[in-house]
Amino acid sequence: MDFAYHYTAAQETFRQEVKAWLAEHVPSHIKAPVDSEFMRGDLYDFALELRRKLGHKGWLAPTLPTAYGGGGLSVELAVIIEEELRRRKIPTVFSNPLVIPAILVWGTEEQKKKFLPGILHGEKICYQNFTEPQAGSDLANVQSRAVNLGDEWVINGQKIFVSGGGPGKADWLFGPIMTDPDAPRHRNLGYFMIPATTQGITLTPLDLMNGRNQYIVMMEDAHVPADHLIGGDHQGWQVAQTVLEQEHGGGGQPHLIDQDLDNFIEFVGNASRDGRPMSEDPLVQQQVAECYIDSHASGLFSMRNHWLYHSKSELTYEGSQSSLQRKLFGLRNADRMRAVMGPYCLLGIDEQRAPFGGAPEVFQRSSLVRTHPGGTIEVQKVIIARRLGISKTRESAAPTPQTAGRKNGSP
Amino acid sequence: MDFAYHYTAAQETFRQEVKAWLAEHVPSHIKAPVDSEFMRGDLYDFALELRRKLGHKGWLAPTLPTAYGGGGLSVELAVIIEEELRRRKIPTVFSNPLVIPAILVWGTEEQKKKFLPGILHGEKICYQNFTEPQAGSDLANVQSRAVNLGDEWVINGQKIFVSGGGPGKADWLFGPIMTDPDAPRHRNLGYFMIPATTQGITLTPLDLMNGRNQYIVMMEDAHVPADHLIGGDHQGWQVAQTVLEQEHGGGGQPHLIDQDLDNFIEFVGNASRDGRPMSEDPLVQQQVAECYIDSHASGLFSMRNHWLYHSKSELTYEGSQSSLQRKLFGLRNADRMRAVMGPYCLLGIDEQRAPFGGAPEVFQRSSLVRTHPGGTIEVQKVIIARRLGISKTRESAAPTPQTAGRKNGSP
Amino acid sequence: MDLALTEQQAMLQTSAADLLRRELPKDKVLELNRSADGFDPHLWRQMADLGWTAMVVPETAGGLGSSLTDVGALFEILGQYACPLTVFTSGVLSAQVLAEAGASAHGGLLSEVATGEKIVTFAYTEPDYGWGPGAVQLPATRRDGAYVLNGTKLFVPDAHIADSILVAARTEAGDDPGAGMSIFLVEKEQRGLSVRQMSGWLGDRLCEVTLDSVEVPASAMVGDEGGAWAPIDRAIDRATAVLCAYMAGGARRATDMAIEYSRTRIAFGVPIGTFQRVQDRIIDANDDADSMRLTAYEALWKLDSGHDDAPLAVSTAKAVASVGFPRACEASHHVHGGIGTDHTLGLVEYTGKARTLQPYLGDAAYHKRRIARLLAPRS
Amino acid sequence: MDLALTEQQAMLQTSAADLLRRELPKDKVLELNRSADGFDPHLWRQMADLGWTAMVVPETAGGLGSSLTDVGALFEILGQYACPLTVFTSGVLSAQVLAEAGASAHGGLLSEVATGEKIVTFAYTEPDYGWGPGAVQLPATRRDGAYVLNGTKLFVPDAHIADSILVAARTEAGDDPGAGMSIFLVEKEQRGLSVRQMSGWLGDRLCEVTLDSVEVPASAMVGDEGGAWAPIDRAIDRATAVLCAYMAGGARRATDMAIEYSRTRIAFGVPIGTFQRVQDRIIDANDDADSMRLTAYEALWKLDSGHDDAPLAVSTAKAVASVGFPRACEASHHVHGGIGTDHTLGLVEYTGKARTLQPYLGDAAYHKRRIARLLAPRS
Repeated sequence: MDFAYHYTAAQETFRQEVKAWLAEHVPSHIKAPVDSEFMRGDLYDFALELRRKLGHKGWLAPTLPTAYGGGGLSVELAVIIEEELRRRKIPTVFSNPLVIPAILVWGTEEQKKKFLPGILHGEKICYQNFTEPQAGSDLANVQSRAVNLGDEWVINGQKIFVSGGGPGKADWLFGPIMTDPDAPRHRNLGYFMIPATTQGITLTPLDLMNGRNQYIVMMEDAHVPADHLIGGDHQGWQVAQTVLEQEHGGGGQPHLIDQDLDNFIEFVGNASRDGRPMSEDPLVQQQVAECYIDSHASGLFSMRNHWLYHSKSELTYEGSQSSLQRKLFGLRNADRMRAVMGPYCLLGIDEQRAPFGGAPEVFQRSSLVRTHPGGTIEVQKVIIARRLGISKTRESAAPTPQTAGRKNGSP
Repeated sequence: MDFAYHYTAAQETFRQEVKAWLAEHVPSHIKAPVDSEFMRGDLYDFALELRRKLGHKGWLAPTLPTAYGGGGLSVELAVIIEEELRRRKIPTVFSNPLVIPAILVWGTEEQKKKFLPGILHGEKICYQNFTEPQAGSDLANVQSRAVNLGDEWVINGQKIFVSGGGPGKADWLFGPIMTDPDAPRHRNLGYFMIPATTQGITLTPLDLMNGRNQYIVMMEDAHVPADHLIGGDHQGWQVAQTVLEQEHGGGGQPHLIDQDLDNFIEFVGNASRDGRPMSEDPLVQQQVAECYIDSHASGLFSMRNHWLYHSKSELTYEGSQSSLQRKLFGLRNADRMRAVMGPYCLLGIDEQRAPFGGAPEVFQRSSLVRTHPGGTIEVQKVIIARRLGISKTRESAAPTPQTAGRKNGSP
Repeated sequence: MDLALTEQQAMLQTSAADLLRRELPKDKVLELNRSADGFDPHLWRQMADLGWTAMVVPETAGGLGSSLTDVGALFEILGQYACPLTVFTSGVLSAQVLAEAGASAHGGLLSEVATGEKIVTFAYTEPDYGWGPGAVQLPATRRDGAYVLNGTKLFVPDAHIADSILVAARTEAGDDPGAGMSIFLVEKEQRGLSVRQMSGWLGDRLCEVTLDSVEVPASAMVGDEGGAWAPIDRAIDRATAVLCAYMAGGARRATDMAIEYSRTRIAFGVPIGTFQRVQDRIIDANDDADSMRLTAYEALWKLDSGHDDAPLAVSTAKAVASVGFPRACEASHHVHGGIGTDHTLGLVEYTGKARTLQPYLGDAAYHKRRIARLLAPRS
Repeated sequence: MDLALTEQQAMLQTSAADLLRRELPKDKVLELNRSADGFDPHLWRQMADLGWTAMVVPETAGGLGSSLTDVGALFEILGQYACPLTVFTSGVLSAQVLAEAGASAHGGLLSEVATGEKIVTFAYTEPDYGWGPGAVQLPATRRDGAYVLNGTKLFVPDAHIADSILVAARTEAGDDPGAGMSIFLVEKEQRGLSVRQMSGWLGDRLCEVTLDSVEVPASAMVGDEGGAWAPIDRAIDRATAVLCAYMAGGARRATDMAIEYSRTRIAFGVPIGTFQRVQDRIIDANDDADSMRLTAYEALWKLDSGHDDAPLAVSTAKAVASVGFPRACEASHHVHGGIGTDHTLGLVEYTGKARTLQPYLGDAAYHKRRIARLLAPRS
């Protein structure tokens, strides 16, 4: 076994190129904000422009074919790019990448040519248009309607908890809409790329615990061209499954990184209590170690999935296992950090006494909020049980760009 | 509020009587064994005889009417008796007391007169004849059959996990048997008091983690008199519910006692590690406190139920809540004790190095085994959810001797 | 044995609930939490007029001298409505400190606390946050018959609206942290004192109180020089039991919200409460809420009846509450899914309270350490 | 990056599983556990002939010098079959101690360990049970060029069938527990040595070893006087990683039993695996088993590739295993209900192993303390 990437000299040379490029294009004072809620104004514009530059270099989707706007690079080089981007903490504009596998697996060649380059070049920003007031965990219960007028579809309905920078910033809203109310569940949806600027589309921010970066999307008589339907007009659920397969952790991550953990360890290293270094407090030591272990074990699940994905292995429960653990350990670690840091981890980004510019407080909220999107804890458990073969329903993984056309049969 | 009993001078005088009686009848060297598995031979015989003496004084069922063999005493005096019996750690022969509420609530006057005095006087030993290989959590799925021959019933079938001292020691086996295979679920059972000496009844010990005190009961053409049916011949499930209401914690306990916890605290007080008293180890302190808190909180549930029961209040989820917590905190405390005591809590009763004569090791096994009888963890949760009014099925509590004939309607 | 509230306590609860249902609906709580100072003088006046700030104050000082169980019964309701805790800060904690440490010399102030005319806070914690005696390091130096206080108090509740601040300070250093602690009454307008509201996800208003050579006369000392820890310890115990009742009320409401939502929210064609996974979270939250209530009332009862092991009961209640309140809220969030994070639903306000109160007056680890010491066999 | 076993490792696992399926079915495990000495010479011979006791022994000492990952792959299978751990005691732990501390002087014994001719155990723990250097207090006093050992070693695995015992003792006292520790090779027939099997719910045979003025020659010292802790620390780390693979195998089997049972056991007319409550326990156990496997192999890999932070990985793996193995067994019991407590089912044997191995070579708290120290920023 080998739990690490090893790079050739040529690959290390490539790393230097990436570093140099970043040094040239990102002034040293520019950094991702502690709270993504505050990705606004000049910083947003800078990040958007940087995204375009990265996209045109093929570095937004390094392993995808250049024909679609990818980089055509090896996994190792992709990992190097990721490492350097992260190291540099560059601010990133949120665009949901899960649109990509859906188009790759289910789109026609024309659709791939039409949609992918704009997205992969960083020109287009995509929001996931999935959840509805009556379709949360029960995503198949989508009620918004698309009516076929031949050349186009007319869409009406409401989406909620749509993440992104907000009105005027999105280009595409992608997700399932009901095309056939008479068809059975799971066979009654289409999957649409809706231009966000379409007349009849409005975004209204929600007032959430994690800020105002999630929206209600109202769709009122929104006309969408016919070729914006990805997959057949009764295959929307199946297309969504490909997306969810990735969102549920199926792609994995090659690294074990956890900034919140690193902050915590540093906090403990500097703090004192009752006149003694906190790092010598046996209870604190246990909490630190538990945070590390939980984060590390969850990271290994993710690394395993990355390896399975890139070695084109068929996953069963592993994606959801990783996603579930990520959600759960986030809650546990937030709890442990509260136990050690006390009220310090409730101090916000504007508070001068807040450690790490308020990052621990952001984590206190985000770890709770993150349990819902991308499949709730319950949804992940349902999927795991099915794939362990103990549930009433048995299922195998949906096709992904790595497995489509292989033993699963083509979509 | 008042979380304690307060005794009058007269009641304290009664306590002295109880003490004196115990001093007279129980030699000081006689004590309950650490592992009830070893309630054998002379000790068993002594305990059986003591049980009869207690029974004839009315102290086995102090609050029940003297007409049935009870003591006709107040709750306070019953609590005093219990306190003194426990303080003296007298060895007790196991006879399942849950037969009593079933007969009190559902038996005819003749049946009460026939069965109760023998039981309450300590002359008769009763085992609960409930679980079957295919009827565990799903108790209503009882498959053993009783066929009506007019004056008597003929019973065939198999029970399992029947607790008691074993063959030749039981007098009555009580529980549900299917009387009508054509009737719907919950309406197809009768509740029988089967004489254990009936021809065709055999008890075979199981080889269990907690020893050999549980049995398979084979019933082959066992003839049982017709008046041994308690309740109607289609009411066995309902009678069982009255029993389960009590077994699931509905009766409560007036005291917060936990010998395993006391042992643990004493162990920690005497042990050392790395040359320092274990009681000064901050991690050990946390574990001790958590054991105490869990035990104490569970004890308060039980005390609340005792108070509710004796103030004749209708319980909803409280019985199962208490039962569930007792099962769960037992597991948690066993876990904490392993973490502190290490291999010491795995040393058995024959091991000279075992602390407290091996009681911690018995607890390690019993806490795990106790999660199943008297309604598994799952069964308790099903009941709680129903009684919180969130389940598909809604239900209220079954009648108990305290509530029967009140607003529930008589059975 | 009687685990029911008295008729009078039940009536107190009913009248409190009536007021708060009317004056403090959930949108009002949100509005108040987002306002500049988190304080509503109109609501304050009504609460004071009902005697809520006078309950723990002895009758000799113009208070009601209520039993702590009475006070706990009231605060159980306040917790259910996520009522701002200024009434606790001044009317319970500070009042207890004053009553325990020096009711005689400062009886006038105590009367004004009782009537709600004055708001007093208790500044105990410092940058090295903690609730043991060692946590107080701020020095008070004697100079010409006066005392000079220098240092910072952090996470002090309601100091921004308080008229006076009770500052715990060290008049003597030494190996025994329980010795050498004193309390000083510092008026808000005192030269050298500055108060700054801290910001973040804080369920109540917490402040940084800076004392820059604040000079107070000897008469500002509350109680005996160097002997403050014992009365503070008693006062904190009594206040903590009341706070536990408040937290139990909050956990009960968060749980009931989950129960209600699980009955009405439909997924996969059925109410989500019919799913075992959802039920399990509700069962856990319900257990937490019930445990919190029972342990809180047991502590209140033990304090009222002068039991020797009242401190054990208090620490048990707070350890249970510090774990249970945040956990019940988290379970409720879990049941609510995304919509639970919407401020307009109201749940987030309970979660904020829960997490802020978790370390307040000692976190679970602190109280568990205390429990272990209290349980240790006497050698 | 490659998280697959090599072909050779996979073959090793297959052949081990073939042997154990044949020679160690679950009723044989039960029989062995209930036998007088828990040892089957026939099975021992077969395992030794397959080279299982020779893997960690360097080729220079007649062993196979396998990678630790190879050894872990083997022990993962042994764990699945709840195989008695004598092969670990002698062939891994003691062999590692010998190899790390003094392969040169005691190469002959190491060769005999490799072939399985000799069984050697390592006596480290004492009545004050623990795995840090401070746990060793048994004194070895120099007398006339020899050493006299006096004291008690407790919970020593397999001492009753061992031919020789490696005794960790203190040749020097002092403030630094890491200094002054030495290892002595004590032969079983040595005067003053007595060995007694301890009884209880012990997943493997543990013994009390009493040394009553046991006098050994200076040549019995393994490695350097006073310098034993460093090689012991390394040896324990290496052995612990292997043990973690064993525990992962056991947890996997306990989990698979639950999965299988949940598919076939019918209640309320359906397989119990369709109930969410049952699923949740299986999901948790499956997570534990997978986490244990990944962290164990990561530790083995880091040791094999000489990573600086291998100790961190080892402690992570053992902390995960010490919690995960008992928890997975408990979950499996939960799924099985009453029948899981029946010895004939086999699950109880895994639970016994899990609880016995939980503290062995350091419990979770010990390893977490070590992790915290290893993570602490260098100042």
